[in-house]
Amino acid sequence: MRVGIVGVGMTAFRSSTPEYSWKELMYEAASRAYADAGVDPRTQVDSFLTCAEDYYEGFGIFDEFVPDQIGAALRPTCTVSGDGLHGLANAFMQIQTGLIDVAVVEAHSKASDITTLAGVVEHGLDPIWNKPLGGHPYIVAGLEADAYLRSTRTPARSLGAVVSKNRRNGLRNPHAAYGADVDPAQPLASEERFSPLRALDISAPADGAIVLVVASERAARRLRADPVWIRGVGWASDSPSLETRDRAAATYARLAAQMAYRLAKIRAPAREIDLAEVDDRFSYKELQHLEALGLARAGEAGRRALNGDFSIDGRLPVNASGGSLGCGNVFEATGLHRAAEVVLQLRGDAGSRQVDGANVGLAQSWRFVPSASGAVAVLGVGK
Amino acid sequence: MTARISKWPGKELHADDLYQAKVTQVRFRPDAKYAWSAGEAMSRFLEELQQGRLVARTCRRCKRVLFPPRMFCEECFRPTDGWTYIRDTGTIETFSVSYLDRDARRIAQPILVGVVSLDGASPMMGMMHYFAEMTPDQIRIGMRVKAVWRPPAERRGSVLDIAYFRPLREGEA
Amino acid sequence: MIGAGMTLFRRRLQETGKELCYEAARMALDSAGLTLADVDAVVSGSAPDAFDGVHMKGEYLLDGAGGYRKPYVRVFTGGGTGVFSTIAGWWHVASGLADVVLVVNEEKMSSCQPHAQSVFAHIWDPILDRPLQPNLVWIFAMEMNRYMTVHGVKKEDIALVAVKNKRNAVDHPCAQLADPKITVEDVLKSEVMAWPVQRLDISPPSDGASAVVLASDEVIRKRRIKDRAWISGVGWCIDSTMWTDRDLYFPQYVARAAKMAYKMAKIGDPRREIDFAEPYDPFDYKELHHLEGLLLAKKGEAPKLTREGVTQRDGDLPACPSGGLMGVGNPIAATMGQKIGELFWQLTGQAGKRQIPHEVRTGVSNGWGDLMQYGSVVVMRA
Amino acid sequence: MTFLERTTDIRRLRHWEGTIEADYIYTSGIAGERFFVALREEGRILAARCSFCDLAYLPPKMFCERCFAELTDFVDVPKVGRVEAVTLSHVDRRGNRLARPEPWAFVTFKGIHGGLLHRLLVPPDKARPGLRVRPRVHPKDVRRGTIADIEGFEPATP
Repeated sequence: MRVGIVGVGMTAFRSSTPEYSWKELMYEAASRAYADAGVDPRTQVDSFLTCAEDYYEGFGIFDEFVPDQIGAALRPTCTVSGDGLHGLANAFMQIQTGLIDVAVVEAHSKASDITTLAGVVEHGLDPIWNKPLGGHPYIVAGLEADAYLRSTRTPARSLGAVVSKNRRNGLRNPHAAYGADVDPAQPLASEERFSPLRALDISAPADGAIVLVVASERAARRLRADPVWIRGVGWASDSPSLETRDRAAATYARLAAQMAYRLAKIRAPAREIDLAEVDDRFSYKELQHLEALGLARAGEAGRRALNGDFSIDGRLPVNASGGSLGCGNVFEATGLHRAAEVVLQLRGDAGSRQVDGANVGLAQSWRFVPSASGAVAVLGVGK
Repeated sequence: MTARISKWPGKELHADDLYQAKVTQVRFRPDAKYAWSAGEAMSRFLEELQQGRLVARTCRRCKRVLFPPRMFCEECFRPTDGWTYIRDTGTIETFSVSYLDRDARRIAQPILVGVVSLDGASPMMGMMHYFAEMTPDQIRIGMRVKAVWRPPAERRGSVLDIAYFRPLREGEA
Repeated sequence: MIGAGMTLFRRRLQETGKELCYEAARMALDSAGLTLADVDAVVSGSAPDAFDGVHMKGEYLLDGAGGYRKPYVRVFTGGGTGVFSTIAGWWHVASGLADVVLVVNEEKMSSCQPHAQSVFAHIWDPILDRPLQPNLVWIFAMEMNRYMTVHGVKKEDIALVAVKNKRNAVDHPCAQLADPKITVEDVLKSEVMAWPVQRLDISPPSDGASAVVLASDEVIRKRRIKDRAWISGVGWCIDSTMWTDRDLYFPQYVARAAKMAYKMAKIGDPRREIDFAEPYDPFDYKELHHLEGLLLAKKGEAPKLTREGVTQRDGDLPACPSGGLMGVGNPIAATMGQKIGELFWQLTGQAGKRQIPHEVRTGVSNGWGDLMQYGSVVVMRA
Repeated sequence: MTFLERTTDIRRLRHWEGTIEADYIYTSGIAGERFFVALREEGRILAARCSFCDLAYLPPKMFCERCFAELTDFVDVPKVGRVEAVTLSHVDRRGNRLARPEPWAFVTFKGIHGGLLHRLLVPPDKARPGLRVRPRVHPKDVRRGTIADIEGFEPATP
């Protein structure tokens, strides 16, 4: 049975949103998604899923604070402690069982509510082996970036190209919090942080909420003329220990993609996929992920980035939305945002960042530092 | 299971093992601080508390007066319609007499705490708060109560701007 | 369901959370006769990160739960997780995406100082509730009081549940709180925590893990697995966040979840068609509350069933034959061991000394959590 | 958006502060206990060996994450390791700018699966992958049985 995405709702991403509570932010995204899908959440939705982590929210049990603002009070609802794409994958499975016809997936970030973000991320480190060392948690990304660049002989200039492309793409996205006219040399001259990563290599936090309405093939066709089909989903994790996982390659993304491609019957991803939205919360991650996804050969993503292959009018548009570097780091909402972007692209609703003639798009996310987990969704239109 | 398994995993520790560090361990306190945006509904709610008033939102479709106030109705899933003041009197719907503080430490003077539904809001709608000017023997479900506000100068825009709820006196509306 | 395992439940265990997961998961796989290589996907269930004291706890537990290089996801519905993770495991298999799924639940509450209850201070609304410095027990006290007052239930009747479950737990090898000699008197004389809740009305925090293995009928057929029970109904439901706007005397959300599960299991008359139950019992009155929410007793009638012995292990509707949370312990999500594991063990005749003396073919369990708000229900058949 | 009215006077928007903090005591666990007692008492660094997968895990695990065998066989990690990756952190744990960047390294050991993430005890301009390093362990009397008993990794003089 096919599963389609029939509604998309997003708030704008902003570096802070003092005029919204987290509930009100979610309500806005939900209202937009239900208007887009033409569904009444109180009578036409069978299941709701939220993707959230307690410490990103500031609650002992965030699940409590979910239902009212997405129309889920007294309805089947759950929290997936994962990225939005993990939520989408679980909605996909719920529908495949036949028990659920229409499901709603929500993810959001109210990062501006957190006043000690580094402290929260640090709290995810292994309590025995890593926490007592007392370093900033992004050291993990610095070490991994070093391992990746070295093992693939990717020039540091490539990172500048990624940052420049995504910040500039962000200028074309009215939702983006960090669109800016950044030239490729600027990132390389920005303040050093976790070498080889500099200030502009690291996406800045943003607030925002995303809601997708997902439906069985029958319901999807009833609800709208142009559903975007979920052709495949995949999710996977490498070792949770920083020490025993792959550092140079994003193995979790490779495994997640294998699963998604298998379901989507995609054999040659580089040829069959028209555009990709991949996790770029640190600049090197975009390159590392493209290689893991089979969208660039190992060691070639950096050079292709320098050639402009991944620009909106390039051979494989990557992060036309602006990605996390351009839109902001929305934590667990990252993957759902990317899936929403792919939906807009495939529907031809992406405004001035529209990629021409795209029929198959890929969204990919990673669960940020210190995880080695991620998910992939392959979306398509037409038959 | 019982039939097949003879040994059940798990290595029990005594309090001393942990607190006297007889087993190796790491001690840690996370840095997890927040400043939640109160947003539209709660900003107004707190502002009104500071003025000594309780404010609710109305939903025209389900005809409810929603307290605590919210900008959307969770039943109808639509924006709520307007602000309305409700009264600071109400009814105890449930309560507890607590001998525990928030860290589960015992306290000598029990806390009277419970849910009070407020007059003017829809039935059963109210808030959690303390009760006082009554003994643990006197408090009961169904008791009519009234808010005791802190003096205006001491109010900060918090539920604690109400010190507690006390029994409604005879003749009080 | 083809395998189950659990660790001892204790106030403090030395294992890290990962290690607890491993012990339970390994035991479940062993009992199913499978290895980690047979597992297609892993579901983790764990309650607040703030108990173990690790942000993104699911990621941390991953290797112990068997998630290395596999599709792995954690679900979290507060105290409802103990039953809910099995529902998530079910949809992994029922969707056709996985043939064998390992579900691993864990809680290590002893990490949290000075007391696990410190964490519960953070589960409340920051603006409406937290300024009042609430204690978790207040939730139960307020709900219990409302339930008692609406139905005129006596504390003596509620204490009977504590006595039954702590005695049932004597036969459970993992139990933390078994007591063969406990009486109603003891419960009523135990110190008052937050009236009407007394010390022996509560299941205290513990450390532990539990795991189950789910497989498609094709795998079960091909491998000729004999010890299996079938998940025939699942349901879940969350009520509004605004708990001070709800009447706490009846768990509407549990009833909704139960109806969803019964509909799927084609159960029209639960009281007649269900042979035994594992209602969620972190406090003694919750068993009564949940028997009513599960539609196994009319509103206000569960105390009567208890008084008449109907819910004893040899009664007509045994409730918490495992010993429940009251007797075995309450490492929140890991109580899957009593709630789901027990259904499996009873339905496959492996419950040993706890085996219900008459034949049982259909069992139901529920999880409950969040702010008196979450219901998760699983119906299983032999 | 989406509401019938909105506050436009920014002074009327409030926020509410709080934490979800508590104190934690994490036990090192079954494998960790073995490792940290050996480190504290003897200054040794141990890995846990899976004979099925022929891997020696550092940090040691109680179980093999690949095959789920229980690991009870501990082996000594070679005295000298190699820096596999390096980063210079220009900020402290909380993000405050440091006067002088701190080198951090991921150190691997021959025949060992995994390694250790730790401080690299060299001047920032000398921090580079490929360095041969060894752990600098605190004196016994101050060792408490945590990973911080190792001060960091310093160049191994041949």
